[in-house]
Amino acid sequence: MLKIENLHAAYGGIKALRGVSIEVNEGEIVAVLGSNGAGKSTLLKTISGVMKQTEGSVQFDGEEMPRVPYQVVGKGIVHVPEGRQIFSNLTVYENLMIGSFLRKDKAQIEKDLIEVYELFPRLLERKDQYGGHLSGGEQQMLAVGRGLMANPKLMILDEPSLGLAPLIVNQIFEIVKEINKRGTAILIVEQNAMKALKICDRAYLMSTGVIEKSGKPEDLRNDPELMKAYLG
Amino acid sequence: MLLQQLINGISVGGIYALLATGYALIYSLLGFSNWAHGEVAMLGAYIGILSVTALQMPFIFAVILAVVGAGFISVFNEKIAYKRIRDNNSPTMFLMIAAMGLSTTFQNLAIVVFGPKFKMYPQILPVGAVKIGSLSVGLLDLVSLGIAIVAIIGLEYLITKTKFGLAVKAASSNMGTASLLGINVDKYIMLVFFLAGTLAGISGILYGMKYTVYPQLGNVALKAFIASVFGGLGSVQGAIVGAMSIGLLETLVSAYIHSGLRDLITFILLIAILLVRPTGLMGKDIQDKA
Amino acid sequence: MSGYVEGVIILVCINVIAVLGVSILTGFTRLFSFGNAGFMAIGAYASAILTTKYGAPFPVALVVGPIIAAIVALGLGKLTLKLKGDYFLITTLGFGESVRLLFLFAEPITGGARGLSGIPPKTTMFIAVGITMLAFLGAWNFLRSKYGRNLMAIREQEIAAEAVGINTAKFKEYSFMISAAYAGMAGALLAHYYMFISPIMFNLPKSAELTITVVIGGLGSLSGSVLATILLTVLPEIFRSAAEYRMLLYGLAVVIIIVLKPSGLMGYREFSLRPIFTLYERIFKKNNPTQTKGDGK
Amino acid sequence: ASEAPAAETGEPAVEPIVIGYVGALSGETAVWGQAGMNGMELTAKEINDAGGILGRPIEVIGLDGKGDPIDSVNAYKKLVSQGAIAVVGTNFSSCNIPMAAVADQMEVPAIATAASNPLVTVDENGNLHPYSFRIGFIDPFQGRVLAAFAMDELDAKNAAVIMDLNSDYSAGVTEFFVEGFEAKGGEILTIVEAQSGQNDFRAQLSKIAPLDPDVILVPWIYKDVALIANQARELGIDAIFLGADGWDSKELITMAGASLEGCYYTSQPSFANPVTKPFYDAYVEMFDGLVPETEALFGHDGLYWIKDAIERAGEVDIAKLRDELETTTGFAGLLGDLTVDPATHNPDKSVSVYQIKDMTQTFVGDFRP
Amino acid sequence: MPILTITNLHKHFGGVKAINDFSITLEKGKIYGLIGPNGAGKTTIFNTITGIYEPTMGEIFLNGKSVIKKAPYEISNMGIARTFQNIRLFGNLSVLDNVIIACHADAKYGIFEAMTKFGRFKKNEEEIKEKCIKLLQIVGLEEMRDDTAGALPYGHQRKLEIARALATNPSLLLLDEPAAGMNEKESEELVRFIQNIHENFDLTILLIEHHMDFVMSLCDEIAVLNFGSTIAMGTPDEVKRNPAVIEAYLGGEDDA
Ligand SMILES: Nc1ncnc2c1ncn2[C@@H]1O[C@H](COP(=O)(O)OP(=O)(O)OP(=O)(O)O)[C@@H](O)[C@H]1O
Ligand SMILES: Nc1ncnc2c1ncn2[C@@H]1O[C@H](COP(=O)(O)OP(=O)(O)OP(=O)(O)O)[C@@H](O)[C@H]1O
Ligand SMILES: [Mg+2]
Ligand SMILES: [Mg+2]
Repeated sequence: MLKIENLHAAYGGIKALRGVSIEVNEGEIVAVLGSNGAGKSTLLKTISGVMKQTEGSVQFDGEEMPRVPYQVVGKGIVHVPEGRQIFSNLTVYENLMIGSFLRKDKAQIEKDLIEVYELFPRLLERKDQYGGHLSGGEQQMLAVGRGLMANPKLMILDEPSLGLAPLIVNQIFEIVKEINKRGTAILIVEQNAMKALKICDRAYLMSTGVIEKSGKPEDLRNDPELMKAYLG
Repeated sequence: MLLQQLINGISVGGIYALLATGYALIYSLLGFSNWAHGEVAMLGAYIGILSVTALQMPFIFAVILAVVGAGFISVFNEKIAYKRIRDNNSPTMFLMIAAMGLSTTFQNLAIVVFGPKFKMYPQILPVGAVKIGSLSVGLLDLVSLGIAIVAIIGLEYLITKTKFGLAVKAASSNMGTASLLGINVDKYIMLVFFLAGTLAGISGILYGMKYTVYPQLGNVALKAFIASVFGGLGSVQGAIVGAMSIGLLETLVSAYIHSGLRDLITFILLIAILLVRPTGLMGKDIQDKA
Repeated sequence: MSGYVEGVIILVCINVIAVLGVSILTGFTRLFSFGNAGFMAIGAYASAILTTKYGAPFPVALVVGPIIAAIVALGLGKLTLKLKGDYFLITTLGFGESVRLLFLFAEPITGGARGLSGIPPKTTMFIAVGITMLAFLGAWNFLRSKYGRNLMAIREQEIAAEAVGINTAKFKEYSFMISAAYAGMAGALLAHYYMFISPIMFNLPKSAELTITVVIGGLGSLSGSVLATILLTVLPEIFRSAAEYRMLLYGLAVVIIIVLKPSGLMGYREFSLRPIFTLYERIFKKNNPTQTKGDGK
Repeated sequence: ASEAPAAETGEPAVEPIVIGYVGALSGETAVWGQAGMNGMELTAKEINDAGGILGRPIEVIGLDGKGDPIDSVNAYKKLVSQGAIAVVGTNFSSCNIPMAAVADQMEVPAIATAASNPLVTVDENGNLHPYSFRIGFIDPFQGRVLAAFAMDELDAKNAAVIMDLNSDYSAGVTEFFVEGFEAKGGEILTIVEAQSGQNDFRAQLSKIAPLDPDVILVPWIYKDVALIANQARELGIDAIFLGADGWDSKELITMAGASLEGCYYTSQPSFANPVTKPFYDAYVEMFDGLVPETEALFGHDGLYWIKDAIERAGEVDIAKLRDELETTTGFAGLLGDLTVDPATHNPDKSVSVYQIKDMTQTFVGDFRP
Repeated sequence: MPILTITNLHKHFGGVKAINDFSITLEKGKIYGLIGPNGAGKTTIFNTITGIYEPTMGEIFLNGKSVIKKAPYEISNMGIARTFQNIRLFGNLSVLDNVIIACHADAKYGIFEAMTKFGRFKKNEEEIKEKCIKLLQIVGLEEMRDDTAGALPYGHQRKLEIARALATNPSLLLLDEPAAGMNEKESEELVRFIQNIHENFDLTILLIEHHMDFVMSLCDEIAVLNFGSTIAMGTPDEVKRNPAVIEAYLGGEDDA
């Protein structure tokens, strides 16, 4: 459903993407792995229109994607960004409601809200607290929960496990699998490579702006040289 | 006489309030003081007066034209200056400086185009006064107070109860992320500027009818700015409370202490209040934790 | 040189001194003030009263004026520097206007609205230029010392600045006091150049003009501030015959610069002659590129 | 700018005499500055059409002083650098007081128009500013005339004053009004202060209302006068208002409507005087229907006064021009006959009193204090 | 003598009891870990130690001196340095300047000397610069000393924050999630780096981290926090096997 070809993007003079091509098919979980500064976040930002590519195309369901973030959301893609990006002067509840901003189905929104609270009981406890006052991990939960509220066709997650306790990290991956089962395709960037490889259908390895390697997780895991180079 | 002075104070505060809410609206969204807001009111007042006198329009059309016109001027400011500055990722302060530049530009444009003279609105609405015993209440004051109350209640509803309000609040917190979640931030910003502009337009016309229309009319917005700080920047209710307090304070100081000390006492009180409540009477300061 | 041109140069110098103060405060500490005209007024009135009423020598007045301004800034700063953003701004605005109103009100001492005239003409071009150069050098060195660095740390990240042990309250006070002293110096020179001062010369638009100049020069560039002051003092003089279009052009210029030059004329950079040399070398020593590289270091 | 191009016929070029004008061409008080400038231009054309001064044409350069002291001084200096032999303007004492000191240094006459503070021509220690002159009368004149007029002609027993704290002019008129009124046995009930720009004067007026004075002195500029009058009537105050030359604008009546009916003010001889009719018509014609303010007459008189002085000197020489200005007697301008007191450079003139009657300015008579 | 003693610390935000009766004693020279579920109150403990928050109740002593009611800068001058969970560098300034700023206490000259460059100014400044360049060499950022701090890659920013903290000559260093956002290889490098500075600078370190490998291989002792109070304390091995910790924090299967 998502097809990216020969994508280039730059911050001023720094070329962060240099000809990246990837694909996400209906119902898949796809992981993008790579070391610090490889350009993973830049790739995701370019997909969601936060950044504009200098070259290359981003297609969704066979159509060229608009380059304006809010229109991208309209197409059914939601991006849970790096660094949480919580609305700090909105309450937890309001943050979640913004997640469902473009949706009209009131009843279903209510249901989804209850579900998010079930996934992250902490958020229910803190529902009237300002987002800016949450702990780091709580903010991360809120960011993921907010993304879920959009009920997207494709969900893009940038390091969703960052700053979470081990127990919750495991939960997050469970949740990702769960929403995938319900029909949402997932594109995930993770530092926690082992866990990501466990749940994904396919993975890409990225370094300094280019895709180095792609394939099934088993294959990648069995390639010792790659594992060493990128994952330590 | 005290009662009469209170009435005077409220009527002065009413006009400040209408202007101050527009201020507060833009501040709450973009976090900057729009110093060109007063000039939008001034231009609105001119559109109104010219429509009535030069174009011989019926009064009600003139009012609509002025209010909508002011809304568009406000949006125009956003489009030509503020939006670009935001897109440049310049510090917020730049918005305020640009607003000051626009304010100077419009004020002097008005002098060039309309001339430096003072203009009176023809007496269409009742300018007389209701007499209750020795008290006198200006009819126009009653009308403007009514309009102010309606506008302000509507605004409060819009901000706290609607999706529009939620979107604006989100955008004000983090534009990038708001857009990432499907909010067309530029559209909402434009709407807010339009709304603030119409409020300015209304206050411009009321001010013009009550006093006079002239290129420096926008300078009263300074009072509105102070009022909105008094009440807490970005808080619409605060702006109203602040505006009323300043209206009353000015009147009472002039009446019972000394005119020359009017602004001095206002400022001293303002500083005193900020020392006790650093974000004004009703302002909130939600800082990200360390 | 005609008296007029000399006058414009002196006016530029006076404005440069006041703007340098605001530049330290706003460009390097990120504290916005709309009250520095008030400090100018304090410096102007204090020095003028000293020379006219007490017959004090000019150098004494020139020292005392800024000192009084700095002391007032210290008092005000103790109260208000805790406030953030526009809240601080409004207190400085209130302060500036209060000072003006106070001078208006204190007629027996200040002459009220009629102003204070008969001030001896002591500010010569030599003095103005000399003091401006000293003021610039002082500010330049100050900013390149721990003081300036601490201010910039506050500008960038106040919490982190505290966490590395910087007493942010104290350094903000320094910044505020220095900016007030510079304003006071400008005021004292102004009074002894025009031989006359009145409260209206130190009104809100004057304060705003100082801040606008700093922003246009680039927040965080001292040389940018100087450049912008020259521009914004000389332009209105050039436009003087444009009569009613004059302030219109000024307003437009401000908007255009700020929209088109997002970080002001200089941004965070300082003006240096190096680019000119490089350009010169590029043009005239084209056939000898290695040498250019060597010099660039 | 001072070099005229040689005529094509090859005749030697006649260098024009440069005369400057400083006024608020921009800003809040531009009504007067622009009118003064227009008056100068119109008059210059008239003089040039009639052969100029001593055979040389005059060139008027107008510069903006914004009504601001520093700007006005700079404008004066620039005019001097452009070769002006005399500078007319401004109408604000606050601008002319600093200009006077500068004029002493640069030695080019500065001729104030309506600036009425005594300090414009004589400094605080009583020393004359040799290069400063003025066309209008000084504040004490109007205050005293108003006091006498109120007592003698209007039979007022008591009075209230509403005064502009920001304006030295307002304070001056008030001071001499109060002095004169009390000297004649009248009672000043109250002096309330307000500030120009506040627009709402009901707090102050509410204090006056219960005192029910016979007359109320309002020495303000016309915009505030209109607002004060309207708001006073709204509060039920029915006293007669008195004012000074700040009232002198066509706009006043338009803005105040009936509120000022029957009220009086003092001013220069103005357009109400029939001798000004030709000038008025010429002005309206030259500036496309624009109605002149009195300041235009100052421009007119200033220019003719300079012409008169130069012609008396017999040559274009700044020092001589100054001497001749100082010894002027009986120069007949549109604003009345002008005789300069060499000790103070103040003109000896009469003050005209006007009444607003049937929504027009009506000339009542000339008075001397 | 312990370097830091916290007794019965409480911090409430309205109804939220972020720290609820927390006590700990840190011995000089050791590396301590502070772990616990999200929202357990770890960062809040750092914020109270460094004076950003005033505790609701309780005592904190550094080398026997109370730090309560002291301003953050005073606490820093007493010898506590920290990094932030959300990086807080002086973004527009150069890498070198970020570190030099933290050395301000080493500069003994006054305003007048600064403005005129007289007196101690030159010598002081040279010494400071030398010290900072050395620091940058140690953290491996020497080459980037003129780069703008805000444009550095994430991992480098974390190191710069540590270098900046070290420049204040601390005796106690608090690190809030130093390995967040790093992969395994990078966090292994960070372990070595912290061991290195620990030895070179004679430091006591208290760090918060969710990477268990990182914590376990680095810390001498670990405190586990839940709902604002300690649920376990001990060596890495003890903590790892503690059922309460597994239940509240680590979870059952841990394959990382
Ligand atoms: N705002 C920016 N300005 C300049 N350069 C940037 C900016 N953001 C990222 N870069 C640079 O672009 C490159 C790719 O960055 P990106 O954030 O995409 O990496 P990443 O793979 O997501 O790394 P990480 O694992 O640290 O999140 C890096 O070299 C980085 O320094
Ligand atoms: N300023 C505040 N106002 C209200 N609640 C706060 C504030 N600061 C922290 N809290 C609450 O206190 C609790 C502890 O927060 P803290 O940041 O200390 O957690 P943490 O242990 O560091 O978590 P994490 O591992 O997720 O960073 C959280 O539940 C948080 O919501
Ligand atoms: Mg990333
Ligand atoms: Mg934390």
